Amino acid sequence: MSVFPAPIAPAEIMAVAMARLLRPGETVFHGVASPLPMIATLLAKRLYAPDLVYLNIAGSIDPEPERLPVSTVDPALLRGSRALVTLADLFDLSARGRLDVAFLSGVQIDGAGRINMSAIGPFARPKVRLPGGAGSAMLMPTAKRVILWRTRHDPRTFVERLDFVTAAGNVDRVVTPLSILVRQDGRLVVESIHPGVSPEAFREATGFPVEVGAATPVTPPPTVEEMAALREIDPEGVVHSEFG
Amino acid sequence: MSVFPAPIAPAEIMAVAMARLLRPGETVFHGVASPLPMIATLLAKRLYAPDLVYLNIAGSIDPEPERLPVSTVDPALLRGSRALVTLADLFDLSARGRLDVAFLSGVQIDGAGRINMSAIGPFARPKVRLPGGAGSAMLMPTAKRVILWRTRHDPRTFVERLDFVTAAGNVDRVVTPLSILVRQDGRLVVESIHPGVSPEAFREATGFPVEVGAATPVTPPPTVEEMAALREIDPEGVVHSEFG
Amino acid sequence: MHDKRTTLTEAIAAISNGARVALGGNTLHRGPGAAVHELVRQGKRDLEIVKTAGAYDVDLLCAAGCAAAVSAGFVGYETPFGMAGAYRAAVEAGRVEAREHACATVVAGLRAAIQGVPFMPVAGLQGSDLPAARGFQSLRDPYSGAEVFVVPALMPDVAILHVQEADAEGNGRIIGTRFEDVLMAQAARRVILTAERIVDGEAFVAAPETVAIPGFLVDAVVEAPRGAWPFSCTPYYGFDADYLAAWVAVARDPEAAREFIAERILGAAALA
Amino acid sequence: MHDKRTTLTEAIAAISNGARVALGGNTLHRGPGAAVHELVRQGKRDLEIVKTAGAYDVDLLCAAGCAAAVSAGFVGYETPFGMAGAYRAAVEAGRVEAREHACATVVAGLRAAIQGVPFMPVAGLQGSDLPAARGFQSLRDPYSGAEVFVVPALMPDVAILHVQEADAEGNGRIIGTRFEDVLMAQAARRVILTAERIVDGEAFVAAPETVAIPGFLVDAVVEAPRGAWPFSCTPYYGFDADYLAAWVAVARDPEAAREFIAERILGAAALA
Repeated sequence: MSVFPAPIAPAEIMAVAMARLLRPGETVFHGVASPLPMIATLLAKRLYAPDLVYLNIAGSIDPEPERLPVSTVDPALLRGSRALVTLADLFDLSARGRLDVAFLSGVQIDGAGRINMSAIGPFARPKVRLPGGAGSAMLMPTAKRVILWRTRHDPRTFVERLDFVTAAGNVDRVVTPLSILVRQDGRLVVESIHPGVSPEAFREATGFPVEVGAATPVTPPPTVEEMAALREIDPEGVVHSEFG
Repeated sequence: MSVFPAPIAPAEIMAVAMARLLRPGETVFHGVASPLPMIATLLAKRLYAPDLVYLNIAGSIDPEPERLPVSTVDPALLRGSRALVTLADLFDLSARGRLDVAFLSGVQIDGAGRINMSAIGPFARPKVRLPGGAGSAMLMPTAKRVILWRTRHDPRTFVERLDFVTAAGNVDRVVTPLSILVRQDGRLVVESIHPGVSPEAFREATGFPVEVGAATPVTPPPTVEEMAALREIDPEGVVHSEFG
Repeated sequence: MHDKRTTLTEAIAAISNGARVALGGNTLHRGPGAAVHELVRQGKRDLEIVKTAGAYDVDLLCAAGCAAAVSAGFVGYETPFGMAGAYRAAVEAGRVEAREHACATVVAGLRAAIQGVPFMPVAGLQGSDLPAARGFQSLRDPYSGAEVFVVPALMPDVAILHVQEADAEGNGRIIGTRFEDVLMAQAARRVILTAERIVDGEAFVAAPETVAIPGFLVDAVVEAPRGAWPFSCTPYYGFDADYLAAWVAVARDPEAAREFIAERILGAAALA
Repeated sequence: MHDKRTTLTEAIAAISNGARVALGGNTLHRGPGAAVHELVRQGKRDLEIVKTAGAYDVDLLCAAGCAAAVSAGFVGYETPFGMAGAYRAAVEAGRVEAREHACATVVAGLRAAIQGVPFMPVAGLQGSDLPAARGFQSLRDPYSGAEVFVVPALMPDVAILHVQEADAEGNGRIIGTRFEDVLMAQAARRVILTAERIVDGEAFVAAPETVAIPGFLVDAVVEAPRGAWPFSCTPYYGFDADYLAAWVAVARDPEAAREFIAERILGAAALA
């Protein structure tokens, strides 16, 4: 596998990193506003885990979309699905311990991998009312593995203390434009930083203490094969939409 | 309306009596092993309550069966239905107070209109294991009105004391080959006895005390119109199958 | 069954101020757009909106002063348009109460209403501040002793759902994903169906499995071609990205949002 | 997804003695007849059978000594054939435990299993001796103070369902009423689908709404033409009244029932 020549966009390195986290045979779900998980799951299914079961809030199972939508609830995601599921079915699946991976995000993420999607400031009368956690409060404790992704990596996102804990639970990895974090013994630690990210820049961008230095592994950059598959799945560059 | 000339079979007088109990606009359900409720509901819909909503365990809504099945779960009961419901949907409908009438039966029925469909003798080691109450324990307290029917009217059926209370609840009427009983202040009393039934015969056939005498009303016999409609709905005489 | 067809005006007129209103669809898709506009036109007040994931519908009802509370798991436009500005502004100003749910607790509350029980146990929620913030209680399982959260029944006064096809009796066929529409139809006291087209119900007899909403649950049926707009309605049209972008651009500013509503939604009626 | 097709023998061989087995269909209709016969042929023991309303399936498994317990709301043949003689005899002799449910409590127990919660509240049951006899507890609603019965989760080890069409990946299409089949498929740890015919799953893509059982819930798919027999399978065949009458005539008598099973079900295998 040869390394794809630069430049590689942050969205691309994130999508590839997220795809690599998925394993053969896993059942994987994403919800609303989730272009990166959509693309990562399609990519993993193409390259690493053809028998992965891909479920989504649009209600499809293993779809083969003709074009990728920017809205991940879009009926475009139904194409090729042989059966339909509702959101209730998906929550139930997770509740009974049968969902392997849920992709979730947070406007704030703390050092324990907990998320805030509810409010900045007091919940009852917030300074900023956020969209809400969607299914996360229920999915994070029940899915076997939660992969968080967030396209912004700065001290306002990765915070020492959440204004509100929308959800907490089985977070396994956090993928950002700078790094992959892994949760060990209940705390997020650096698994790797992406090529070109300095330990100093990473530390400054992270609002909670993290150990990072010269010995910190670098995320293996996307291979030629991975980038070819990514661009075949997503010729219109929906992967970049979260960085809009 | 002219009276239909005798002989009229017990099943026919029961079916007509049951049909007359249904009112315009009501939502009506019957379950398994219920030929008489099936026929009564179709008859009521034809004659008295065209806008009645007819639901059944076969899963249909306002079916127009080509032929009447003896099994009331039979797919023959689906014909003409524009949507399907499951048993769970029907229980839910009753649970939230939206089911007007449920037709139920009991192997034993006591003076309070409670039923036993579970066991003769001790529940754990019965002398006779009965089929079980199906939905009755849930439907009897939740349906607005329960109409019991039973093709046998004898002291072993209408008992002072049930061996086991399978279900209790909103019983309104009980229709038998001898009479129509109505529940008033929690007790079954005679509303009418069928033509040709003597007060003495009725009293002997009933295992709990009932007031019946010369002043007891007689069930108005089926009219020519009712019998014509009944025989049109049920040309093969499925109405008699419970008396087999 | 009888003919339940009526006009959108009459169907919406039957909704009282203060009603708990469940809206079908999800984010940008198959929401009852025309009916939401009619709620605005009729100047409804103090509504509680119920939805798992809302977008323009919730946002607009907040901007127009129709909503007093929003019981939802997520309110936002997804990636293309970002946050729901009017909802944000209204909650931050204290004009609207954000009754935040996990989407799964909306489902659980609807299920309790459907099943005629006062509460519904729900897995998860451990470690979240939501139960405390929303007053969700827990109970001890009498069989295992385990603690489980229970959500109170959430019974909408009315559910407004947009479907692709309906007959005059209210049988509704949904093409594609049903979202929470079926749950809402079962849970609500009254159901209003808007439909791309009214069809002869005999067409449903051949494939009753495809009819998502049985007519006996429905109170009013309205023929509303393009009735999901600006939401998508597969396979007929996608969401209206230009219109939504124009709305999102003004939604955060109450004054600008009011002007947008007066011009583009109240239209001629407002000028009269 | 991978090809899940297998033989009936292999699919049933994976079921352990003592398993809790949910059977699809209802009374005389769309039960998994061929799979039930295979359970008998393989001499399974100590099964707990789960069904809302059972008939020949429950009756036969009691006669053959496969069942130790029956969790059902109703066991009988409906009007044409009356009581379930072998079930009666087995319960009355103490060989089988009748874990009587209201059909609605079977549904509630399956729902709890589906939703990953230990119990499910259920309306009704007031005044019935069933909660005491079955140990169903009640809880106080923390919101209103009302008492409500709660049923423990009922998770089948395996659900065996007969459908009209399935693809190799286990997507199953049910024509007509779905009964409790979908609930069972969701609640069970494993799902075995027998199908009148295996079809190319591409055929489901055009109308995924008609696919009742999504393949990812299914572990094994078996092509079994007339696989519901002697139950009905609409629109292909009705229940076999002659066969059922012959069975019912002997079912009450353990010895006669054993002979019937040896002759008509074990057949050549028994003679070998």
